[in-house]
Amino acid sequence: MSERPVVLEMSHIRKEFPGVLANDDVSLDLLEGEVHALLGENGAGKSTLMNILYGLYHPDEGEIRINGKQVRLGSPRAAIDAGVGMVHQHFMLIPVMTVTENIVLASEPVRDGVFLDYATAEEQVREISERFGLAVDPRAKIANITVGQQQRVEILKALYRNADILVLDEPTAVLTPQEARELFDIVRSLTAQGKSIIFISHKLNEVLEIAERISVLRRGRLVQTLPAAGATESSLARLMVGRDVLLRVEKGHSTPAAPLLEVNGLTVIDDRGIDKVRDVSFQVRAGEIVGIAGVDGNGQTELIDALTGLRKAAAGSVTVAGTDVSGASPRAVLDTGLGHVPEDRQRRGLVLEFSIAENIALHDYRRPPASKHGWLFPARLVERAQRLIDAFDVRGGGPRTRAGALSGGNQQKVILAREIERNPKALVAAQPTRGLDVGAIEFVHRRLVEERDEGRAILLVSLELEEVLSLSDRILVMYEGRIVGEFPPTAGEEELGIAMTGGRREAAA
Amino acid sequence: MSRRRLGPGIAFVVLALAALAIVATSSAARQAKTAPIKAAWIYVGPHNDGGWSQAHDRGRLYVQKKLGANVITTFKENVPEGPQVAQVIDSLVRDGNKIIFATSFGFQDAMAAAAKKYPDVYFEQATGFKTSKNLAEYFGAGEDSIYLSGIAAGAATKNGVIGYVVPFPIPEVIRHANAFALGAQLTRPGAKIKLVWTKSWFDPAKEKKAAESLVAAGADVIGQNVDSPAAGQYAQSKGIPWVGYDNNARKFAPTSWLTAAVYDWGPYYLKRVKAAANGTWKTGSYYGNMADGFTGLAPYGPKVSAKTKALIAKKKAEIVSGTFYEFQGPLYDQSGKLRVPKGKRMTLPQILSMNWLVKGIEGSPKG
Amino acid sequence: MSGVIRIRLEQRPAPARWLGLAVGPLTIVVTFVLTLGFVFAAGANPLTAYRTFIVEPLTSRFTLLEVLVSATPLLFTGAAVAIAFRAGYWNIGAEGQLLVGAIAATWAGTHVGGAPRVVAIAAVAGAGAVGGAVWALAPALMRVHLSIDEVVTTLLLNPVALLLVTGLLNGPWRNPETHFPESKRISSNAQFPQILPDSRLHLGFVIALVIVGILWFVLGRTATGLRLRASGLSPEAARFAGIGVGRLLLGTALTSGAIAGIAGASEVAGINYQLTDGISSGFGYTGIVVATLGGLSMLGVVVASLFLGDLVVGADSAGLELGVPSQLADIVKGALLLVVIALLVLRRYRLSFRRPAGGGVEPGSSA
Amino acid sequence: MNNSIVVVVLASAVAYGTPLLYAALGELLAERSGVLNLGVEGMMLVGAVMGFLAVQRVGGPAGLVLPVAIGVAALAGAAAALILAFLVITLRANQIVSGLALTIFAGAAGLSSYIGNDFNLADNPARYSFGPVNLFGLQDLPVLGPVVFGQSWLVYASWLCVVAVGFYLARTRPGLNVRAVGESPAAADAMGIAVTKYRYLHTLAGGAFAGVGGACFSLALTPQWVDGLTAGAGWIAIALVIFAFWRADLCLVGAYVFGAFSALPFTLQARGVTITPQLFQALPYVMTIVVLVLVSSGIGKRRLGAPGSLGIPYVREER
Repeated sequence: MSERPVVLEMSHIRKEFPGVLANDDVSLDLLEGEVHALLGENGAGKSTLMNILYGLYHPDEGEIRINGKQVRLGSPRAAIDAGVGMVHQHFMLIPVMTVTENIVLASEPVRDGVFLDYATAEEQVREISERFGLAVDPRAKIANITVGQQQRVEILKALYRNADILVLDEPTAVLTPQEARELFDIVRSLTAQGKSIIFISHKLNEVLEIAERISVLRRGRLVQTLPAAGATESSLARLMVGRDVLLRVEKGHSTPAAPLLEVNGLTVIDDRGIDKVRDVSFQVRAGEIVGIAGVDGNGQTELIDALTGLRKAAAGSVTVAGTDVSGASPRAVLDTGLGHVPEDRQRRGLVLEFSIAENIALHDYRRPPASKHGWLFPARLVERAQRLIDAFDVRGGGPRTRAGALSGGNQQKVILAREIERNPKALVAAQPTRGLDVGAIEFVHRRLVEERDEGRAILLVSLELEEVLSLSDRILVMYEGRIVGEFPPTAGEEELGIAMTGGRREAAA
Repeated sequence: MSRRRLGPGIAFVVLALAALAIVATSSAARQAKTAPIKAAWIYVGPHNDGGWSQAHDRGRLYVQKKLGANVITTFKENVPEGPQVAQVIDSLVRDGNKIIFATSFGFQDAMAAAAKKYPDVYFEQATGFKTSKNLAEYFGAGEDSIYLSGIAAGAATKNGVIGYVVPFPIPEVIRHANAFALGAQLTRPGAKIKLVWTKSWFDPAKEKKAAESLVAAGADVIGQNVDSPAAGQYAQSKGIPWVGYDNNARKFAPTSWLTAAVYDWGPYYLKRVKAAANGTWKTGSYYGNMADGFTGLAPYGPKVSAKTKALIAKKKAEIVSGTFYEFQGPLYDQSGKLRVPKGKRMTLPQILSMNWLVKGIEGSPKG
Repeated sequence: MSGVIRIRLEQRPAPARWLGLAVGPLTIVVTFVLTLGFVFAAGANPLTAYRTFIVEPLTSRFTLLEVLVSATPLLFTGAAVAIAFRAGYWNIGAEGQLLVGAIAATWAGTHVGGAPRVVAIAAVAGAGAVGGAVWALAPALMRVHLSIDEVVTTLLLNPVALLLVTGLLNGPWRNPETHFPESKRISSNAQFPQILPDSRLHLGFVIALVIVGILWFVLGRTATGLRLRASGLSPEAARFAGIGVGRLLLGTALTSGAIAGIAGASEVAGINYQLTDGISSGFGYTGIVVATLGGLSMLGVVVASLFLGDLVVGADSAGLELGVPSQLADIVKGALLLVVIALLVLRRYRLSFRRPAGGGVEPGSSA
Repeated sequence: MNNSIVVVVLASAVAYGTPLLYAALGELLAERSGVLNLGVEGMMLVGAVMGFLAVQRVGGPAGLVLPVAIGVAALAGAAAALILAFLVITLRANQIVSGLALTIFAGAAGLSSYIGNDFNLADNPARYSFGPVNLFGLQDLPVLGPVVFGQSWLVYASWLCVVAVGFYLARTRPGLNVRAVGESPAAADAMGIAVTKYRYLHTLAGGAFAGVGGACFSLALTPQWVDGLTAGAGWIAIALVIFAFWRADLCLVGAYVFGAFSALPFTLQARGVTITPQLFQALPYVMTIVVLVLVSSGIGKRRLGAPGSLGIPYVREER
């Protein structure tokens, strides 16, 4: 093993963004045929480091050697030429183009110097997809294939360019457990053919399963590089966070009372005319947390949109605290007593250019005390914001600070503060901890449990199975727009995973 | 787009400007006025448009040359016919101009208002009809020379169909079109004159399209009452004779060029500026003619035969001597109705308000 | 390749405050340096030219008031554009809305003969607002209901509005007296009164200031303003907060159109007293310049429109006094806008001229 | 027969559509790279005046001077486009405001007019101009003769340009790359396509095409220089690209349709039919808006073909 050559060496990399030291003296090496995991919380500097490797960012200090030779990676082109391939977490694909077009883009086979040779391109795509066992239809449009297939296209793009070093950035985030398993098989077959892989993740179990060595980053610095053999989830977590972490949320027994959020026969049709939510019915009662688990894109977003009035349901009803809000405007729904923590914090939750005070007033600016007869009272907004900043421990600014200047965790605290301040009967929390660091996750989780104990009905929609399992009192699994099963919090991940992929239709309860 | 506030920055500009202003006022001691009279011209187009405005500018240069140091002439070009004229007049008056010539019909209302506002300034409006104590109006009997140019067109046509590109359907233009048609019918009895309105004094693109359409509709000679030489350029490319208007534009169509009715504004301008300088200026309506040299024909092109030239010379002499007038009965309108009985001449007020087209013209007098 | 120094933008940690303060003066300085060549080519001394351009108009009562007159339409259109942009509605159609407002105002102004003065004036201004709003309606509906980009639709409707004006003026609204393409004059009781004696400054200026003041208050101090700014900055978040973004955009678009329409009414009833096809010399487009220069704030709009008004009057005197061509003013105006666009960006970013870090060789270049 | 109204309208549709076609092809290239160029009108005017200046001042036979003039017009258009490109690509300034600013700067009352005035270009015909070429001696053929074979070299060259641009976008490497840049600059960047370079080159190429479109006016249609000669053709070109669903071949069709509208009222008038010309002049704009409405409200809201990131600046190193 130790005889294997080092294909990549990144040494003493430093990268500073205005106000943030993203990478500080980070060194990393990669052996041929190795899967080297890069582990760290969001914002630990993993993506920055990899973007430097891919020529997207330029390091302030440090050097990169590939196969022993020092290189300067001034652009993605240079990185590609040096044999580096990258599969971004957010796919870099062009939906209106075909699989082949996307793969050969910028390295197209040509005839007579300039004319695109589509036949050859398709042939080549077919050839490498067979060689590496990555089945895709070369002629399909990206917009029409599944997420798992899109990821294969991304990997094929790198392989097509003869990448020997492959960076996979959070590759399982968008996949079902089954698709993730297939991906792992692909990764293993790639390393068997001599490819070296950097595998970025913050999921401990995955890293332990696939990697040979693990490098842990924390706040821009490399904490340690250790062999996977012998490491445990809790030891890695300690390295990641810098202290012991509670992986499970402590919570008391729930005592559900009257139903505050009732959904009956809800069907939602999206912009393209596809029914994304199909005949969904459930209840959330006062004092309980109901979790909705499912792979991304199975109707969760449309369900939330329908609950909060952002999208009209095609059929069915939504009742909040006994009032039918079907077809009501978002404002009416919110006024009836629904709180909402949206999944896209920066786009939907906050106006980043607004101050914290203005963001907190977003919902109720039109009522006293914020305003009267259309006149606004800025001083009162600031006063209230200050109170909530103290109560929710928002750090990094005062009431007049731009929301965009806060860290993700503090932004989420502002949203939580706003929603809870309105004293809603029911609270819809969508992906409430996505992208937050462990400390903020703990805060959000604790707060949600407290609100449950206060007697609110909480609907938690999350793609993190672990989060759903640890917070919920009941778990509903959504697959292709339907609720395909209800589970107790004691259910196993495996069991839920099968349901999440439509493996079993009958309800467990 | 950045939505950040600029308020403070802008406020800074204001302060800076104010400071500059104070500095400047203290140093901006205006010169005492000297002897030469200041005269100004307002043009609707560029001063070198190769047409109407340039003809006026030649008049201005003539004044400048004749009076030398005794006059300071200025001009404002590209002035739209609309509210901006008032602003231009105001600034010209403020600049010390004693006499102001406005050279387009659309300036008239603003000139009338300005005359009321500035009683000490002399205003002169070309092609208008309003006068007051200090507002005079001047133009010339273009129809006489246009009639002569029509003779050349009539002599040049083979099939008897002549195209005529016209701007706005106002009495001035209708009068000109009628004169042109009557001239053409002298040498080519029964000639048809097809009109195309461009609704613009000066628009090369439209004038070319108009000429093109006329040729396609059968015209084998093109005449015009608009200002640009675009129709002539097209005629040249088709080898078709062309009659221009108000400028010698032969260089645009060397072989197609027949002639054009032109105005010589210089002598009138000289007379009026002199009068303004020595205090003898009086209002009035000047209607210049061929007798006093105000109107005439541009030099002929190669296609005008000696016979035609002689005929034109004869007619010109008759008009100058008063033995002939083109608007003399019998005159029939388009529908064949007798408008002016035989032997009767139209009066000046009649021709200044003409709103009907003579027999043989194809097109609407309403545009 | 390895020695190439690259220009790239780097985000500043925080918007540079000093630049915020300096954008105004810096814009002026940079513009003047950039346009120096043109001034020299025009044969003028740059310092004198710029003094004439900018300082001189502020040094006399007459020109100072002319600056306000020129700024009046820009106050309207600048405010109209700024309010729309703040809400995230890219109204490029102020020009067309102004023109249709002018049409409606002219119609009202010729139909309120016997009415009391207050009623007549209110009717004209109101008709202008309705006209502008009507022209803004279709693009707004298309944006809200069909998601059609309003930049394109509002832009394309501008020439259509101008064609509507010329169509009316050459057709049914042609002046019955002169047959010239200009409308009848509006009745005298509908004309905006002059604010000061011996000046063209009229009621429109006051209306413009009031509107700007109201918008300033609404934007900064009311719930509606908060909603509007929120949808401009983040429509998604605004929707999530329960704001009816569609209706808000519709309302803002109509308000913006109405304000631009009043600009048209103000030009008709305050300056021109009739409709002509030159009623707007690009005020709608200049309004975009004004709004951008003013950083989309109402205070900024006031200052920017005064500055541009200053430039217009200054260009006038520069043409007269220095004989520089009239185009110089538009060159300076255009350059000013280009420079301010660039400088606004540099407030958030800084330019860095450097080689990419790393120090090694580009792979492939030595292999 | 060749003077029948149909033939006349067709022939003038081609002639007057040609400047629109050049400008639209340029706009198409810029938009395909993601840059919405609202400065076309200004670029056309700069091209028109510089092309005319070249014809007046460059010595030599027509066969040499005219191509040189077209080259100068293209360069001038590209130079104007460079200003826009610097603002919107390097500085990432707002594309709408920048484009309008450029038109104010370079347009009918600005730079182009200044140059025309400074060199005293008005009041003189072009020394040489592009006249009809009797291609293969087929000009007298019925119908096809005047429409297809009796046009100027600029028209024939525009056909080559349509084929070239269409082929370039659909079937060549840089064509595929530029479409990627316009659709998703982030994806293109990740694949090593130099986004900035592509946007610059296509914006400049767009400016060059616009310059040639402007020169069509000053060197062919009305071979003289007048302020504001293009009379809004640049705005029609912007509409045309939308009308043509961002396709080169449809740009040709649209340009000729719009070209026909501009000449039709005069043709009808000369034949005794009076129709308000403004109606026809408004048609290009109105039809474009109608097409937008029809397509966006049609079944399934089919995408028009607009590049995905049209008008959006690309920012890589920013967090």
